[in-house]
Amino acid sequence: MLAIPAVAAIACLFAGDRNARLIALAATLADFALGCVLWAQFDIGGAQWQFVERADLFGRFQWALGIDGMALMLIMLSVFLMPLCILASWDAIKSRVGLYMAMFLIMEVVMIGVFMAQDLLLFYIFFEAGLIPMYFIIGIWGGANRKYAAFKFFLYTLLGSVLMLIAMIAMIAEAGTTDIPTLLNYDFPVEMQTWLWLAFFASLAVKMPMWPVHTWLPDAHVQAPTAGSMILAGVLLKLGAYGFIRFMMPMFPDASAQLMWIVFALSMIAVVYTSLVALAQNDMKKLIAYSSVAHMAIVTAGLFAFNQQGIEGALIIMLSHGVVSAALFFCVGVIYDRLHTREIDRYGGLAVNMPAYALFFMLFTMASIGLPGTSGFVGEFLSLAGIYEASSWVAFVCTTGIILGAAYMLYLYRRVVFGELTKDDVKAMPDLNPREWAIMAPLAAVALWMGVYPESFLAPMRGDVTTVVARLAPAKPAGDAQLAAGKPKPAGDAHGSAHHAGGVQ
Amino acid sequence: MSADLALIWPELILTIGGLITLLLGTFAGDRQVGLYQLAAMLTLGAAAFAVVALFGVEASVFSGTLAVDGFGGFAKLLIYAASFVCILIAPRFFTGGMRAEYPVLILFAALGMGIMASARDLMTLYIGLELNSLAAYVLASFMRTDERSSEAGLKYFVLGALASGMLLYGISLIYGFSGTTDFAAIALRMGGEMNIGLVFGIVFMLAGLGFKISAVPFHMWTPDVYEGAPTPVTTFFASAPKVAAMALMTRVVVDAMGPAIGAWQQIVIFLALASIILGAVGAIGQKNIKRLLAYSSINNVGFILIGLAAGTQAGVEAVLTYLLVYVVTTIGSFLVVLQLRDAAGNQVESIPALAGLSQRRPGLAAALSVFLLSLAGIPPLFGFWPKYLVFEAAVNANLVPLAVAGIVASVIGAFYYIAVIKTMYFDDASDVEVTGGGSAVEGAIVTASALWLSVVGYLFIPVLAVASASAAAVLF
Amino acid sequence: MISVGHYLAVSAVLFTLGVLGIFINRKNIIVILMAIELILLAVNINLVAFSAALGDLVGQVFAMFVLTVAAGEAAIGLAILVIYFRGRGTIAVDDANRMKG
Amino acid sequence: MVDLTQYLPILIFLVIALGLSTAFVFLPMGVARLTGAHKPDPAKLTEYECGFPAFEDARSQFDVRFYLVAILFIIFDLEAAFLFPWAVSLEEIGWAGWATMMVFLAELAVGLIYAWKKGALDWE
Amino acid sequence: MTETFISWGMDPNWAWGVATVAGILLIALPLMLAVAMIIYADRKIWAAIALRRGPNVVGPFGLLQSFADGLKVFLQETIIPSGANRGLFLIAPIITFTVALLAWAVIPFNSGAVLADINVGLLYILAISSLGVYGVILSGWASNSKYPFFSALRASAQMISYEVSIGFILIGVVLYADSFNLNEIIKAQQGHGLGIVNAFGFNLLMFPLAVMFLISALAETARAPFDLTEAESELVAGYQTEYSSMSFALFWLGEYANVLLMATLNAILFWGGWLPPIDWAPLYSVPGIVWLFAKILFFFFVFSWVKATVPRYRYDQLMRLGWKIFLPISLIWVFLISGWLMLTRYS
Repeated sequence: MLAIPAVAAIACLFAGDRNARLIALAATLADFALGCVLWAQFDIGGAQWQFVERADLFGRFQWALGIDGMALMLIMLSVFLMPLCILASWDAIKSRVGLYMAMFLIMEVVMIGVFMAQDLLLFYIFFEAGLIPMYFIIGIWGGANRKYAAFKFFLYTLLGSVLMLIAMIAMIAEAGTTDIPTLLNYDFPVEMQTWLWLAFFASLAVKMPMWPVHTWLPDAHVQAPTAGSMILAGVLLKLGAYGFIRFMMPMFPDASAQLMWIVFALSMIAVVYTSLVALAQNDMKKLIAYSSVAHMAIVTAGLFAFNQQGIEGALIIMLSHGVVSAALFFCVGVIYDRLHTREIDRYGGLAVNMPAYALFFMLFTMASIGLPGTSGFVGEFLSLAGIYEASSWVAFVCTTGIILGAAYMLYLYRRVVFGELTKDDVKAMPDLNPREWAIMAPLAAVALWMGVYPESFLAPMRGDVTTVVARLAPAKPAGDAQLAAGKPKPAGDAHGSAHHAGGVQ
Repeated sequence: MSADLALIWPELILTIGGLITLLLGTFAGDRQVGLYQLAAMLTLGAAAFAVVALFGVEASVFSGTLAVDGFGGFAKLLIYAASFVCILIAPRFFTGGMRAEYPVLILFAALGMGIMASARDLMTLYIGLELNSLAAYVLASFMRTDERSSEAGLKYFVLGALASGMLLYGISLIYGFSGTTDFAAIALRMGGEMNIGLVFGIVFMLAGLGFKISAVPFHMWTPDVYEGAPTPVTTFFASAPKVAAMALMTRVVVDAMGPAIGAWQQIVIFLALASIILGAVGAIGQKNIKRLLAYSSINNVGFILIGLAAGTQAGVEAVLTYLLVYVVTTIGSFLVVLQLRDAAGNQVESIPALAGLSQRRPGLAAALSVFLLSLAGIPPLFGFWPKYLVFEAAVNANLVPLAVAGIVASVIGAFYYIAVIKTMYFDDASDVEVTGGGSAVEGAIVTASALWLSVVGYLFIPVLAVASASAAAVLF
Repeated sequence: MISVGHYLAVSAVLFTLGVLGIFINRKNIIVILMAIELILLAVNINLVAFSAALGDLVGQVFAMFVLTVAAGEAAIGLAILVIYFRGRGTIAVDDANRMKG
Repeated sequence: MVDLTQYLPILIFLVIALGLSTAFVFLPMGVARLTGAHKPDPAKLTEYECGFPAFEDARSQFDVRFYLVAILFIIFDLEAAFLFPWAVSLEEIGWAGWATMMVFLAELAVGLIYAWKKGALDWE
Repeated sequence: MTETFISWGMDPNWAWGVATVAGILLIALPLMLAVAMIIYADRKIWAAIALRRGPNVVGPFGLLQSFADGLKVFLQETIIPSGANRGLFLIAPIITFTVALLAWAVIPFNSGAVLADINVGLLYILAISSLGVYGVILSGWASNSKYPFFSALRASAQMISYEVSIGFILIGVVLYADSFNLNEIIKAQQGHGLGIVNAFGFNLLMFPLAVMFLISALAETARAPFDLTEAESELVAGYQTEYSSMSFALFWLGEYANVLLMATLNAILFWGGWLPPIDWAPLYSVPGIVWLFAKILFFFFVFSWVKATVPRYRYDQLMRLGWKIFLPISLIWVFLISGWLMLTRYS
């Protein structure tokens, strides 16, 4: 699975423009197929780590791969989005196509690698490796201010991750191994946990991104090409959250519990602040970028609720946001390709001449807001429930954020799609072409599927979430919402109540 | 005596080969480039072979003044390899023919560096160092008609001589207060009560060695010399002498000053941090690629020193690994610089002129990007690995703040590396038509090193680990 | 009676003078070369004084090496200075500024 | 420790010789003032050179070969410096010491050959 | 001498001091007298070979000529050129003369009759005589005058060039004598040649060295035929052109003192010094100093003789002789002599 895009990337470098496109598409589709096979063979409820592959290639650390449910879903997200990204940039990218496609394929390798890595160093290497192709993607094929954005992206994320490296070194020194499953069950001294936690947090929070280190994101999104934004919002942002749940929480449970207030505080600020900022945006991509920040804040808050619903909800938001924000960016890309501006005021009345587009756009807007029946709803509901259990105040603030989210998304939609079709150039815009249909349709399908039957996504992850929750249980602080125990849960009931007995005192 | 001679074959071969090459160059005339180049390369090859043949031998020769061991062998192989490449690539650079002195000087410098790497006595240390330095001074000013080259030579000479002066002063103090010049005996003496004379000696010696590895605050010469010296010479300066000086410094602090770790560790830490930070900050805004690489070398030396500061076997292993990777990267990047020429065939050194290189010479641009990112230590490029080892050693030696500071500073370093990449890939093509183009050999070296530095290098970690571990074990 | 300490003091003074000569001098590169020789001289005084005090010949042998190398260094320094002078027509320290930054 | 007392006479000699020659330089100046021979004028004080007024800087550039000679001198004189102690200890160091020095001489001979072939020893 | 003073009832320290000063004066004053006389002798010999009469006005046979000259320069006005570097200009002759005197401190005039019997006498002489270059180069530089400057450069180059070969030649002597002490060197020559001749010079291996040393000595002191430094036709009058009065005289005196020193060294190093020429007991009854002086005078005569008869070398010839002939030969000779000694004496 890693090999296909890697080989294809090299091939793309040397192929002509057109061939490069085809190779890339073929490779990503093949990977997607492999991903489906993987999912089909994944044994839900079986061993936590499956498809483990180990080789003592590197002496000090290992080539160790393996996935659990969470990783599986995120890998699926990546391989699903990848061919769509390639398609999305089919026409938009005209210069240096080979290099572009190679970069995307490398991105794919890296992302899958991150989610699969079973070795701390291997994880770090993949985690960091994403920087380079993304730097090139933004820098070469981005908008007018691309150089600044690329620099900012690179340095912010690098600064964060080097701190994580130190923490990793300290962990390895302490535990004497680089094996992630072993580390997951290693009890670090509480004192040390705090430091390690902070270091990891610094890195992952940048990647997430959390307020106040989110500022690179709007720049990066705005300047990146459409497909770049899609992959950035769809998958890269999830790396941070994945890191939270994979490393910080199970490895440093005590520190997580102690420092949970930081996360909550930042999340609350982020939700409200970025929503307000989004409301004031005139640039569509920026608006969506800020909405991503807000969504990711809910994810973190959900994760740090330390209970089954919260974490499951957060995971679903991650997946849903991956699909939806990618779709939204693509929606922007579609009209950007036609008019070459992202200013909201330049559009209006698209519903008249682009009905299909308007329909899809509406669906994704709804999903982003979290209307029932779409993917957003399930996640937001679950995580809010979880958050409420941990802290009603946080839940309250987050809800405010969601309402604000509805406000700015609908505002955006109204301004772009409805209204009088006054501008001539806008009038001339044709509706979706088949290629765009091919991208929109699967995205919409997945968004709906996730909203209607989330269990198929939740099931593989449930076992892992339970493990995490169990690991957190001894350190978990008491929540203030006494109602929680009896609240109905659409999923994960059994596991949830099992830990409640011990958790809520 | 004759038994001793059998153990220093590499040095003997280099000496004799150097003299033969000199005579060849003198009698055959400067025109016969191929002839003396071949002689020099054969010499280096033979010397390297002798080093390999002596692997596993552990002895000290000539009344304990020179050590024959794995540590020295590792360093020597690196040094010889770097020298080999520097001879190989030179003729094309020196338009109008390379003079025979060039390979000869490189050979003698390599000889001196070999002695540095295996010195176990203050006297051999000094002789090796000077043998290297004297050759280096001349090499720096090798382009007699070029003002920058002669100025580089002059600056290198003045500061280099000052450095040897400081080193010597330190040596004299250490000799006086310990009563011996033998490393092991000095270590014995240092194990006892320290007195002010010994401390001063350590300080001065480290300052002198700091000059040679161009650690801040003794780095002033580096950018000027790198810029002014002919590019093959700069390639040489940036690679082999760094290995030798680091190896020497390692041996001195571990072997001779080992017991006095309290006295030198602080200094090394200071040197490391200052180098990392200043190397990174100084590079920002540089317009000349050679200058930029000079600051980068300062920066990297700082990282190497972190490994040394740990003072543990793991630290020394990290130093050796780092040196290996660093040498490959440096040679690779200078080879790329060497190939950059404008339409008239002049060397291009200015960074703004590189704009658009990614379209004109995609291969070169990609290789240079790999080298730069590797120097910055960004995974998945192999440059990350030695940095990781260094930090790991530092953390394990309870130098967490040092590691943190170093790692954070490396981000500043990343800034200017990616700025160059920005120029090559993002900026609009410059007016200067940079063409480049090199011989097949150069292309092969660049490609091989770029490949090795991308993910392929990781496959060599087990080999590297064994090699560096066995080399480092000698000192402990 | 003159002890090692006295020699050390003299050599320390010479050494300091040499270093200052390199850093403070702004006029002439030849003076820098002399300052370097001064430093090496200081070292030699140290070495020989220690050697005599310790009754150990190594110091004197070392001093011989230092002398030799100092001579080689002076020779090379002069040679470089000559080509520098040919190119620039000056040996003032402040004029050595072709490269900056 | 070496007996340094034998050097004291040399020191005294140095003082006396210095005093003597200083006196020789400065006494006539005083005497000349007394006898009235001291009558400087600008023309007298200009450099004599070759009898004509100088028309260019006296310390203009000169042949680089003088530097070469100086450099070569340094090298070979130091070679001699190594030979001296060797010469008086030939008995103790034996054949090994002899051979070592011969190798050293051979290396310097190569240097001489090099300088010779490069024309460093040629004048005019 | 110290004992004599002590026997007179002096404090030993004082006695030593007085004796030393007396010894110094015993060397310095006769030396200056001797210099005055050999200048006269030089001119006489030269004149005789040229079939002229030479100095013959002042005193009997002109014997007092040098003293008259001395008085004249002493009373002259000291002119310091306006463009000259005053300090260096005056220091240069002081150095030259001081150094010329100082070398004599270790010359043994008879067995044990030496002011400072140091164990590295030969090295001392080498060191001191190489200091003479400073006087020369400073005078040329300080004069701020073109020809003296060139002359000084030439003289320095010439002196250091020949110092190299002198150094190697001396190695041969040291190898044979196994000592640096001049007394020891002389003693080592006792019966050296065939068991009866008291001189290294009769050794087949040493004779070429002796010849080379003689010629090098001529060049080292810039005597004809190597007197290019004051080649009147090219360089006016050498590096002393701008000097006048006693400063000028000091160069002159220093030069002749050096000539005498070189003659003495020839006598000591290769021809037995104060030893009688033949190792035959009766000859030892003659005081050593007489033998020494006789040898010195002989070599001085050779110097003058050469000056009067051999045409002057060109500068390139001079340098070629030094670097391309003497240096390689002396290098080879070091090899030969040491090898021979290893074979015969030390194994």
